[in-house]
Amino acid sequence: MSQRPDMAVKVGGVELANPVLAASGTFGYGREYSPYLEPGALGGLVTKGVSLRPREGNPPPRIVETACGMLNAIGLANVGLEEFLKNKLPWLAEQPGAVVVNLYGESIEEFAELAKALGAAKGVDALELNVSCPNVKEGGMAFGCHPGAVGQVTAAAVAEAGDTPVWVKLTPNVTDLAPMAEAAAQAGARAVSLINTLMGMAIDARTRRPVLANVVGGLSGPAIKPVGLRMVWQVARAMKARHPEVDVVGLGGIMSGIDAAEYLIAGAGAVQVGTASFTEPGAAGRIAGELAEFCAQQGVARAGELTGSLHT
Amino acid sequence: MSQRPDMAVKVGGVELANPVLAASGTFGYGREYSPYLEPGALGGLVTKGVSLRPREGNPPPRIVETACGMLNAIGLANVGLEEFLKNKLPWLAEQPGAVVVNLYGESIEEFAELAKALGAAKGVDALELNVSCPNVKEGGMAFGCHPGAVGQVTAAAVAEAGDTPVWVKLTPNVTDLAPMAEAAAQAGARAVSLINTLMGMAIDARTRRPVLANVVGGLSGPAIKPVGLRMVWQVARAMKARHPEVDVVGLGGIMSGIDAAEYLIAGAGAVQVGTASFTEPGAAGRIAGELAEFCAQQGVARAGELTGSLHT
Amino acid sequence: MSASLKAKVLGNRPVGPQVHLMTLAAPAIAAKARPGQFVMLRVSPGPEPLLARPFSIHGVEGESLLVLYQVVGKGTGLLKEVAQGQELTMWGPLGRGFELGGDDPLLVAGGMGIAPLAFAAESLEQKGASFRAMFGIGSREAFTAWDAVSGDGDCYLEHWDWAAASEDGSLGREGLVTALLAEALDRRTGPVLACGPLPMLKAVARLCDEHGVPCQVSLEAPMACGVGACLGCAIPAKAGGYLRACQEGPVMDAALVDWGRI
Amino acid sequence: MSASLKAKVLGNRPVGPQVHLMTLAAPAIAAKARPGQFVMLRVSPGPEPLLARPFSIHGVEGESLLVLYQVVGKGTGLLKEVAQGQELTMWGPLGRGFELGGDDPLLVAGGMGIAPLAFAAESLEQKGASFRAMFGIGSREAFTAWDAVSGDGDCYLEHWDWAAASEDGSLGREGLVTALLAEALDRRTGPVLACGPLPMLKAVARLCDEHGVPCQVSLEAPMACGVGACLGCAIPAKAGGYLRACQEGPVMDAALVDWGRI
Ligand SMILES: Cc1cc2nc3c(=O)[nH]c(=O)nc-3n(C[C@H](O)[C@H](O)[C@H](O)COP(=O)(O)OP(=O)(O)OC[C@H]3O[C@@H](n4cnc5c(N)ncnc54)[C@H](O)[C@@H]3O)c2cc1C
Ligand SMILES: Cc1cc2nc3c(=O)[nH]c(=O)nc-3n(C[C@H](O)[C@H](O)[C@H](O)COP(=O)(O)OP(=O)(O)OC[C@H]3O[C@@H](n4cnc5c(N)ncnc54)[C@H](O)[C@@H]3O)c2cc1C
Ligand SMILES: Cc1cc2nc3c(=O)[nH]c(=O)nc-3n(C[C@H](O)[C@H](O)[C@H](O)COP(=O)(O)O)c2cc1C
Ligand SMILES: Cc1cc2nc3c(=O)[nH]c(=O)nc-3n(C[C@H](O)[C@H](O)[C@H](O)COP(=O)(O)O)c2cc1C
Ligand code: FES
Ligand code: FES
Repeated sequence: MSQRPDMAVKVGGVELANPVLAASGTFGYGREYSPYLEPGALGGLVTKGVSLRPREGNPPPRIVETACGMLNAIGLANVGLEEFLKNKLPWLAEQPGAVVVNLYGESIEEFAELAKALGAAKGVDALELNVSCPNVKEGGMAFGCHPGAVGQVTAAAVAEAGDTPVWVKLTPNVTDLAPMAEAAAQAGARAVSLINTLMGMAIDARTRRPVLANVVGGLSGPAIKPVGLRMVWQVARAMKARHPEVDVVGLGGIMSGIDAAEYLIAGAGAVQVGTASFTEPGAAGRIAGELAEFCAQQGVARAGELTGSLHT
Repeated sequence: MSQRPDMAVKVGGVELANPVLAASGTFGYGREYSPYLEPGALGGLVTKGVSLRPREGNPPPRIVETACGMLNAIGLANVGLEEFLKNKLPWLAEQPGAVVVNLYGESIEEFAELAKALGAAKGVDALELNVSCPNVKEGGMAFGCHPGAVGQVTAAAVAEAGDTPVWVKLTPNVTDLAPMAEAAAQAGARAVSLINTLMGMAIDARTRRPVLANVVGGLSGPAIKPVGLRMVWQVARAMKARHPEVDVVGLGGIMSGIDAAEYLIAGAGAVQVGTASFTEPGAAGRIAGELAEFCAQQGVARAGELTGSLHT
Repeated sequence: MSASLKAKVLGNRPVGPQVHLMTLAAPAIAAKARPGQFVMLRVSPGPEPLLARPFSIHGVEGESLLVLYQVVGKGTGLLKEVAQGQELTMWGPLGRGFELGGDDPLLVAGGMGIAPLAFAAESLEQKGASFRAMFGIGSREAFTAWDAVSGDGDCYLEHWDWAAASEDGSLGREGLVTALLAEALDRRTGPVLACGPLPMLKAVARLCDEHGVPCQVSLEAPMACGVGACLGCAIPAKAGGYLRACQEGPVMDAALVDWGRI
Repeated sequence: MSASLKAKVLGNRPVGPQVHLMTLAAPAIAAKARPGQFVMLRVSPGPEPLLARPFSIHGVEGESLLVLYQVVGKGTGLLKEVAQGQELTMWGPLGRGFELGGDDPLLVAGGMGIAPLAFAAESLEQKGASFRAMFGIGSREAFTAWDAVSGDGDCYLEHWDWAAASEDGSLGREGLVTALLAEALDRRTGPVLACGPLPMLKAVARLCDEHGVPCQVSLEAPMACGVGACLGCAIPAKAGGYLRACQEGPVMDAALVDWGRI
């Protein structure tokens, strides 16, 4: 067999021991999954989205299973900035692996305030701006669907985040992602993460009611992998041409090391594992291992070689 | 048990014996499936998209399976208008069930020319304009992603189609479907059909090549049902408010009578069954039967009662 | 500490027309399991159905775990087809179990609510603690594996020394278990531990509240992760906001729950 | 006329480490099946995997159909686990089979290409037609169900009276079946009927072309519908454009195929 591949990558301004992160909203604040993963198994994790004030989230039901996928309408429930800094971050900061804090504001000012507080906090390796959450009417959708808004939010966060790199998480519910990525890049984002969930809906035919209290929710899981791969490929090509300094972080339906490799080949510098963790709490660690095995089998010396290596 | 429900509906200007049609591109020109369905089992069918001249389509591979779905990049291969009128339509015209001809032009003029010829042809009950095919670069995508283009194409077809009702098939690969539906409605469409396929991609990690020769393809099947339901619900609400005379024809991942009922409840007047026919050639007929059974069990006297009956 | 493992199915047999008993080899989980806790169990190795299903721990036998389940849909429909020797992904034990410390507790089970409460009763017995227990079911037949035995069948619950109520009178008193509970409460009792369908739990919580008796209920909610991360399993809290069924529950003090919003 | 039905699995046994033989009850299909035709078979009742898999008809025994398949991926991996008595959705017979009318045809099978050609040979035998047949495999072991027998195992193909070539020399001549074919062509032969991996078919088509011998090949392509509707199974045509493997094929005149674009 070939030598152990070098899995370390540098993506979006962050050194990662391997290209596999856990995705926002599917891994809590990390500690929930600590019984199930070896320390250091992951390149890092992205926290549940943090907002300025605590949020209760939507009434239940909040989740429903669909064909090879699930819908969620959590409503961005989270403990809020203060509690996060006090009780969640300290534990995270002590763990191996990068800590990327996903954050969410209802206005540009809120994004800026969050970026300032979190950028200054010890143990935060990068910020990921959620401009794409489809569940909350007053902001998410609007920001992520207009290049102008993406640019403004990004610029405001970058200005306040100090040295902490800013990533922007894009929504797939748009006609063309490239202008959003371009706006983020121009405003100083170090990486764009995609995709967030596709907006969907489930109906109970017998009661003639929506299954989710919120009516619509975000579709995730293996069902959406083809859409995620296509968007990563398109955005990565655009970034390579115009902003080679901006990385793409790919996600959507990754269930195996081969899935992760596909995203890297499509152009991602790193990947995130979301819904897979619900099918097996150690999934993200297993996937990181499978990716290393894939590299070894294929004679890939450095994981980074895979990035953007698609022959078309 | 309750009485046999009345399954007949009038949708988009067409009387249908029941609300279940076979979807374009998945049912050929009808005859391919005649060994597998009872005559009259379906409300009707939508033909493979017809263009002015015959089209060879894309090089293979053209299809690939994905989680609970498939990608296709057929490239709108079809026999062309002349051959369709001469050798496909006559057989179709003799069958029970409505004949909706899906058509596709590379310019507004081509759409108009096709609408004129097909609108005048005996046995054509409605036209369905494919402004949404994601596979062909020179037209499809562009039309369906801009309300102005949707309006122009629709107006041109309506002007030439005579009394034959015009339906417009919308692409889901847009930020907001409502303006597209609005444009079609204002231009005289009698129905909007949604959704067409989501643009996606599959990669072979070992060869580092796209699986489809066309690189990207359209995602269909149960994986996309949540997206289709959400869009039908959104568009149906918009149409009800502003154009109650325009019907919605719902499709995307329908595999069972319950799935069909969900689309009706979300606001569709009729549904189309696509990929399901690949899992069982008699699927569309089975689904029509299951829908009738569902109505009977639920005490629904007329299938039309289901349309838009979602309680939110 | 919870564990995730591939558990070998040691047995999977009907104990009623729609109720099955599965035995799984899961030493790391069995060693930690406490009554009222649950496991997440995937019914298929592939992506469909995608999510694991939550099941109460019905009992522990050495290194194996018992799951008593009712076939209600796609997942449980597949589960009952699982053959001995197959391996299923499972993680646990999860959540907050019953507090068994109270004086002379009263266990109240409705239908499949028997699953966790049987485990609770066994624990109390092992501790030598005094307690009372009652269950209610629709009909005796629900727990009678007619096809697995000859003759008129054994009821899975019959040899238990629990007060019983059944809606059709085929087992114990005719009527609902809440009628038995109301009588017990009138005579005074220890804390109530309840699991069963939501309407029953609502009634139990109200009765206990009226009698000033502490009450723990085991609640259900759709779950994705089971470990407190996804926030999918929200239960409306009396104090406002939500509690996670998988973390602050599934067993909760009935007084913490906003029964009006549930 | 083709039929769609739920076919009961009557048998499903290994005839080699990765090769299995399935027998399915399918009277309506068996009655019409001709050599070279295929069926579409769904390996699961649920939506995953979604598409049916195409398999050549390996033979007909009364009202049942034989399918000889190799485990190569997800679908065939599930297929080999299917238990006797289960029902699978299947439709067929589909496509254009071999034209068996030629004088003294020569059957050339490579690997799993044996599946349709065995059926063709049987038909020719039944008709009392003279023909010759040859097959090539990697190694004898591929068709030896080591686990199903004791001792050194029986080769599924050994009792057939066909000329054989194997890459490791474990059965018949050492080498490729195309070497056998080349010799036969040098000595003159009837039309060639071939099925096997693409590189083999290319070589066969070229050899036949060089010798001016008519050649029918059975080709594979990813398929969704199997009935000519989806246009997924495109085979590049010499005349330009594409042929549908499921309709104009799977058996095609080798001269119609654009081997350069395939
Ligand atoms: C903590 C807890 C313990 C449980 N213990 C038991 C037990 O011991 N025995 C038993 O028979 N059942 C138990 N249940 C209920 C059991 O989880 C459901 O019956 C089962 O998930 C239904 O799955 P299905 O695929 O057959 O049904 P489907 O309706 O097809 O399931 C579809 C989806 O809905 C979810 N779902 C459906 N019903 C429920 C429900 N009642 N609660 C939570 N999620 C649901 C499933 O997880 C799945 O994601 C418990 C539930 C919880 C939350
Ligand atoms: C007309 C025809 C007859 C065939 N007859 C036989 C036979 O008798 N015995 C046998 O072992 N195999 C036969 N095959 C090949 C067989 O269909 C594939 O091996 C099988 O579909 C692989 O499925 P999988 O899920 O195990 O593999 P996967 O690679 O997981 O399949 C994924 C997808 O690719 C498609 N696919 C993969 N390989 C092929 C292939 N070679 N040809 C067509 N589609 C493919 C599958 O249909 C599926 O949609 C035939 C193929 C065709 C077209
Ligand atoms: C329950 C749940 C909660 C989520 N919460 C967030 C969130 O707070 N912020 C965010 O940016 N994305 C959130 N997401 C989206 C995921 O991070 C991810 O983008 C998406 O699920 C697609 O990846 P997957 O298919 O691997 O799950 C959430 C997803 C799920 C399923
Ligand atoms: C192989 C294939 C070919 C298709 N060709 C067409 C087409 O020619 N015109 C069109 O409007 N839609 C076409 N479609 C889209 C379907 O009509 C339908 O909108 C889509 O597949 C979603 O429905 P489903 O999930 O039920 O398949 C095609 C779909 C498939 C799978
Ligand atoms: S099930 Fe995920 S938080 Fe409770
Ligand atoms: S498989 Fe559909 S046309 Fe051949």
